[in-house]
Amino acid sequence: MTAFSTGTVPAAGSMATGSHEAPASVPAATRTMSLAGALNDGLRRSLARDDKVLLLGEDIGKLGGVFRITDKLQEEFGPRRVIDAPLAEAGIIGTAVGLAIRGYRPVCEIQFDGFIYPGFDQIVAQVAKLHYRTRGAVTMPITIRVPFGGGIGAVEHHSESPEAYFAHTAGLRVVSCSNPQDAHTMIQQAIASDDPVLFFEPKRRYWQKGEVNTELGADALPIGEARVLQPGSDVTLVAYGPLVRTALDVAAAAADDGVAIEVIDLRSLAPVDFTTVESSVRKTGRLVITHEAAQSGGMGAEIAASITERCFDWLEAAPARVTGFDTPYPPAALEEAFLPDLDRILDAVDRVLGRRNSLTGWEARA
Amino acid sequence: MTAFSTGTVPAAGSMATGSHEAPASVPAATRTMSLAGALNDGLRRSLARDDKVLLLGEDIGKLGGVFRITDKLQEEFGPRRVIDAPLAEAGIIGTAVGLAIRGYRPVCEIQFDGFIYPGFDQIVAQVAKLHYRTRGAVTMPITIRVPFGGGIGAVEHHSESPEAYFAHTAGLRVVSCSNPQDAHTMIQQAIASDDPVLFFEPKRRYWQKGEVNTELGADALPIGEARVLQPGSDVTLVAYGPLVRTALDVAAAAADDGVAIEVIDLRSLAPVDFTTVESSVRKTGRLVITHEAAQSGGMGAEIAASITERCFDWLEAAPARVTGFDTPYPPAALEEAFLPDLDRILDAVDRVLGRRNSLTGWEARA
Amino acid sequence: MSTTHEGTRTHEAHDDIPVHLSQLEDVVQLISPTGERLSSPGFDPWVDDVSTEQLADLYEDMVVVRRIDTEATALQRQGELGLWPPLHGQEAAQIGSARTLRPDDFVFSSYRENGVAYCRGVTFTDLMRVWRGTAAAGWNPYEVGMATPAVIIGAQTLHATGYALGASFDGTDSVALAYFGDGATSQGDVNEAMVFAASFQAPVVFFCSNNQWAISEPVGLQSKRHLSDRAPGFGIPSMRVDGNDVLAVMAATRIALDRARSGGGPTFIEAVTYRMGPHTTSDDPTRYRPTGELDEWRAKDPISRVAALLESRGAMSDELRSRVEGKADAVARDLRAGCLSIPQPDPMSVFDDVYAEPHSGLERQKGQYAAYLASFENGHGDGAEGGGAS
Amino acid sequence: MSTTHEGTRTHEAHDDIPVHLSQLEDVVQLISPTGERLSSPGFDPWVDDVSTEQLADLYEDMVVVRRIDTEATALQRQGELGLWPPLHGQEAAQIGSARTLRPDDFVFSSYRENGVAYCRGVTFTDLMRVWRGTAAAGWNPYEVGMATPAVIIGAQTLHATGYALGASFDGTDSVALAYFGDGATSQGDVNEAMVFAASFQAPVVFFCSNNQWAISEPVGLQSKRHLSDRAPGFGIPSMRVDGNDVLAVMAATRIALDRARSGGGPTFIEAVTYRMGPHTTSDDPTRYRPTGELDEWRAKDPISRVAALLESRGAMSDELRSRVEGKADAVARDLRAGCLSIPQPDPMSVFDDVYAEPHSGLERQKGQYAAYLASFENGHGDGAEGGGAS
Ligand SMILES: Cc1ncc(C[n+]2csc(CCOP(=O)(O)OP(=O)(O)O)c2C)c(N)n1
Ligand SMILES: Cc1ncc(C[n+]2csc(CCOP(=O)(O)OP(=O)(O)O)c2C)c(N)n1
Ligand SMILES: [Mg+2]
Ligand SMILES: [Mg+2]
Repeated sequence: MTAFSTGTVPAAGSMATGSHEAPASVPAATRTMSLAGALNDGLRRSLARDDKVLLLGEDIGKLGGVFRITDKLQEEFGPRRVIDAPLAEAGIIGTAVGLAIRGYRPVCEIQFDGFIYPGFDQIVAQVAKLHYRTRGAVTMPITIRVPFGGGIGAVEHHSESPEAYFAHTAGLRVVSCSNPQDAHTMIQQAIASDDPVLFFEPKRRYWQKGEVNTELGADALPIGEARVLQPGSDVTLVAYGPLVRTALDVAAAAADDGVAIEVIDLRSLAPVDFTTVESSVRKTGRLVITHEAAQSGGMGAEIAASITERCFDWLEAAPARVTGFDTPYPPAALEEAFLPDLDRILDAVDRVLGRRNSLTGWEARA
Repeated sequence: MTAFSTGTVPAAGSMATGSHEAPASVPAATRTMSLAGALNDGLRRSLARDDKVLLLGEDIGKLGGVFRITDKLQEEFGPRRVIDAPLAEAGIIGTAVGLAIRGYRPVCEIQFDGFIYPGFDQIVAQVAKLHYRTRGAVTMPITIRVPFGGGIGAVEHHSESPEAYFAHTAGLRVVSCSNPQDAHTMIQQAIASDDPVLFFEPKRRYWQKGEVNTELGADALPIGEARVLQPGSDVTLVAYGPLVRTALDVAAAAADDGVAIEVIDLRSLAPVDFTTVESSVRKTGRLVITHEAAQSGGMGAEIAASITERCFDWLEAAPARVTGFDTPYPPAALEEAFLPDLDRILDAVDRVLGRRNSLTGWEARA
Repeated sequence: MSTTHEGTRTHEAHDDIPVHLSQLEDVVQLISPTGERLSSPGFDPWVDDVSTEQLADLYEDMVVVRRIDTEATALQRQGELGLWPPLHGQEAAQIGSARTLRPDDFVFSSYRENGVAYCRGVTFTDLMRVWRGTAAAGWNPYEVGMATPAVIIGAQTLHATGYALGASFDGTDSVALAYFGDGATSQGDVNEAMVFAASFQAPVVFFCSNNQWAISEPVGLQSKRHLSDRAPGFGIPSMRVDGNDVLAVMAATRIALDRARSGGGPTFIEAVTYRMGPHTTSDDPTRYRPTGELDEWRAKDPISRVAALLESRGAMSDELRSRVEGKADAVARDLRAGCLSIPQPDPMSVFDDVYAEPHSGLERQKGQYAAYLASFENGHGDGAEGGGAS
Repeated sequence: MSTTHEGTRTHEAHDDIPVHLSQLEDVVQLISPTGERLSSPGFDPWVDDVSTEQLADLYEDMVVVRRIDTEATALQRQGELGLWPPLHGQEAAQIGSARTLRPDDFVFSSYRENGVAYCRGVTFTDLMRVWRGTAAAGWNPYEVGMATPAVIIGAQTLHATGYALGASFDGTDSVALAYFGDGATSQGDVNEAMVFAASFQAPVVFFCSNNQWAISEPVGLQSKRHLSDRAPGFGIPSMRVDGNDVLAVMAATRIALDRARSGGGPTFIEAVTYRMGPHTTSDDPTRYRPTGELDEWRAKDPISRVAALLESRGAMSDELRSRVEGKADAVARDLRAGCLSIPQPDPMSVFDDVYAEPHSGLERQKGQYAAYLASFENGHGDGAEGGGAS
């Protein structure tokens, strides 16, 4: 990993049990930012820190990207650092591979989740495997940014959650940020990583605001670690990306009901920080996992399976998954039905608690 | 599903508890075939049965495919039914989509597992979604044949197991055959299905021979159902494709040791026939799943998670997975280390049985 | 900010894109921007039969689809549609091509060909479904001979090639016509479609609406040459026509269709036009469009030149004007009514049509969700606020 | 067997592939098959400096790489290699291009460019690793200026484009050269590489070894036109040369390199050659190769024509002959020794180099596997046969 430290900052530990909002005592370098703005600033710092960092994507130049994540970066760093690419995702990723071989650290923007598939071969057969193929001679410090997930009322292919494909692909790292602070630090950590990183941005949270310590350098929580956002002793609730905020809402609602939920923001999907999840589940004995992606073969399956392996004797109930259905992402009018929400997650909480009225009854009937 | 019946045959039930070799009483239409030969004959019958069936792929014409699965079919049906396509997987799948819209039933051959990724977008964004997108107006009766898996000493990209990507993709069906009889019937069932089917062929078992009832029509076990190949009361062992044979060897070895393993050939990976697995695990209380694909996010995760949900109160131990490692498929000299084999599966059997010497100890130490 | 590549000699910044590519040069033009009927020997015979009445009909079509565009944009602004991709400026390219097709031909389009959909007979309700967010696609492709639009850029060109191949296998002379944009030409799929179409000599027409922009990217970023120059290297003859000239588009499309029907294989048409509106209603073109460019193209408006030609033929009567206005008004009314009439889908319909045949996994999820929804009626809904005993 | 498409009028079977495409027409040739030095004004100046001594060196190279091919094929037959993709027939295309490169240029190749690897200085041991099945790739790309070969057809052309772009950003005049086959031209990646290279004016050379076959598929199935006709439509100048003519290949490559170095952007070279052997040692070309075709191409052998030219210049001495034979013998010996010296990798190395930085998930699997292996030493190995109490 290339050096990445610009100052001393509060220890990551102080974040570990705080909420995703600002910690109580706001350090000097802290500013209020949207998640989108935090990414923009993180990219700017990465470009400024290392000449080898390049941005490559569709409409990222003058337009600043359709979500404005690269707003003004071409103006500031010029068209050779922030490059509008022809409209072809395999071309973007494959060109980035060549740039990486030449020593660059390309950051590719995929405009929407559903447009990553034309680049799939270059990602899984090249980006993921080149370090292994060359027995370590070639590194692939490529970051692939993907605005992902639904809830924005978009047309087809604009609301997908393809993270499980990449988490199943050896050689890749997969992360997702859920709040402005993590967006700011994690994008810089991803770019500084010598491994390829799929960086999933929760597009429906782009405009969520929060306090950001912009100088959180080496002291930031490492990119591969999960964060306990809220402690609790009754149920462990694992979420990432867009559903972290929902998970916190669930915890608040459950608290009113006397149920103490421990909320974990997974942050890294490959590798999963099972140590953190395991110690939580050994405490609570109950696990609920939520994501927007389809249930079959989603991240929830891996987490449920691994935690069952690690915590079998501690589990009071089968881990429950609250996910998108095994359907294509639906049209906007149906996304409310499709997306995990407060009620569906609370229902699963009831289920792992063995409460009446939960779907446990349905399961038994099925 | 278009009509698919060419005669009465032994009830599927008679296969359900037999081995993957021939049933005891050999019916009249039974011939000894290799798995490759069975596929070839199944394709021939599908071509003969329905004019709308077309074969499309690289080198499938005069050469008969690099594995000779389409041997002599172009000679018999002509170059408009068995079409050598230009060297481009997206092109092959995308052309098949158009042919399907026009009413054809294309069968695409992907030459090796590792070459399916250039066609990934057309598969997940088009083939999988067109029926949903058109609210049922357009069907996608496309079969995509993929020789998959390792153990043949091949160079890179020729030994992969990409099935989990497709099993996670709503709109697709995913199956894998493990023996000549299933190869023969399942390929015909896949082609007759009005849904798109990813058809994974265990390439290292292509030359495995077995008895095939070539007239097994409507009475064949439906393509979506798993088959209990061998009954047992101590441990349920789930496998598919190339590892089914290994699983039977494991069962034989364990039987010598007094352990009765119930071997299930999953056959369908999407949907998984959980009813069959569930009733087995409720009996045995112990589950081992094996596949060649990487562990993280593989089929084993989904099966372990779902079975834990359905059988939590019946499980004596956490479901165990014996899989390829979370690495790229290694060079030939290392595939023995990579691939699940008899010893590694037996080790997992020991683990779910709580035996000394198994990796349970390691898990606890970790 | 220091960079390491000052003084690089080979790489040129994008703002050096040759300006001529955004100009109308090397194009076939049969109607000048001021409405003169120009002659072009290779193309004239293909539109000789277009009478003044038919020209008036084409004029009406263009006015109508522009009105569809205006009305849909208004509906979006009023919150009745989630999104709309305007075709403003591309009326001649869409009408001139779509009106040459037979009902048994088949169109494969992108999201922007709503004028084509109108020509194919798509109902207004069906036209609005996707943009109102109630369905992934609006119409039954077989009823109108037009596939549901592709959002994945370029994917439909391969579908058109496959369909065309199938149509030729069936012994028909139906043709598949694929619409796509200038940006799409960079996608592997579009190039592979040309490879497959040429190899199989499939009866497909590749119709590229070069509207100068792919969202914020000018066409010069996708190609240093005319897009029509690409196809011949694949063995596919091509034409470059003024896409704002309905007759030139019509002639070129007829040439291509005729070649396809008579076994001559694929043709590539580049229709040089201009996206006068934003990419979609979500876009803000002022961030990237050079000043003056829009005005330059306003002077080449596809509708006004037909009006001028009709005028010069003495056919632009008050009657015609009011017929066309009346039709456009009626269409706008029907469009709005059609849009507002679209019902919200039932939540349970999220499980419909994923598969053509029963699917055990999805059936189970559907059952669970139904039970979950039903549980609200049984008092589970307030479980959140303490419905169950723990 | 009845089919529905009897009488179809447009679709032509593949056996109508124009024969001329497999012929050497429209090619630049500087040495005729019989060894005459032909003149070609645009190309001659680029090889004027090639002395008879240098020609003899090229001759030596070609003989040597043919011997590498023969020896590797023998090693495969003897079970020492898992697979070998012969380059027999393509010696001039590989040597003529590779010998024009500078050490600071960078090669991106397919699996077949083993002659190129030899020119880049890859050791014989490294050359054999992949084919012996002990490693996913043989050499360190940075030590020889050559990436590890791509097995995914065409993927490397985009890598070359990106690398070239980076080299230009760095202010160097290094060039990336991408080798690929005739079949590869159908892949989206190769076409996208041309789009990107043209758009960025990247200093990359696309070197297409048209050896007439993609496994069993003749080049006419991939394209109805010369492959060199494709590039100009992307804005990339191209040349079509006799790929069995080492001087023509050299001249074309030098022209392309010079253009790239001086900021002129990409060039496409089609080297028309022939795969005289099977696709790989696993292939049986008699299943698809027309009778006579091999003989026809034997008459155009790339090595014998250089021998004849040297002969005509009086330079084909016994001394040269024995020098070359000696070198080839030595190389064959070294190759075999290098191959046989390759150690079997340690099983635990299966976990190496997946990531550049520590990875908790993989560390755990590695630990588990190590414990598992160790358990055999502790008697767990016979657990299968009853090692543990249940
Ligand atoms: C594979 C893919 N990548 C990116 C996008 C996002 N996108 C939607 S429209 C568009 C521009 C298309 O430009 P063009 O092909 O010229 O068509 P136009 O919109 O101008 O009609 C882009 C990049 C997409 N829909 N699909
Ligand atoms: C994406 C992909 N699809 C299919 C293959 C299987 N395959 C290996 S070599 C080959 C033919 C390549 O032909 P060509 O490009 O002409 O190169 P040549 O082998 O003749 O040198 C094919 C189809 C592959 N390696 N990669
Ligand atoms: Mg455009
Ligand atoms: Mg070839």
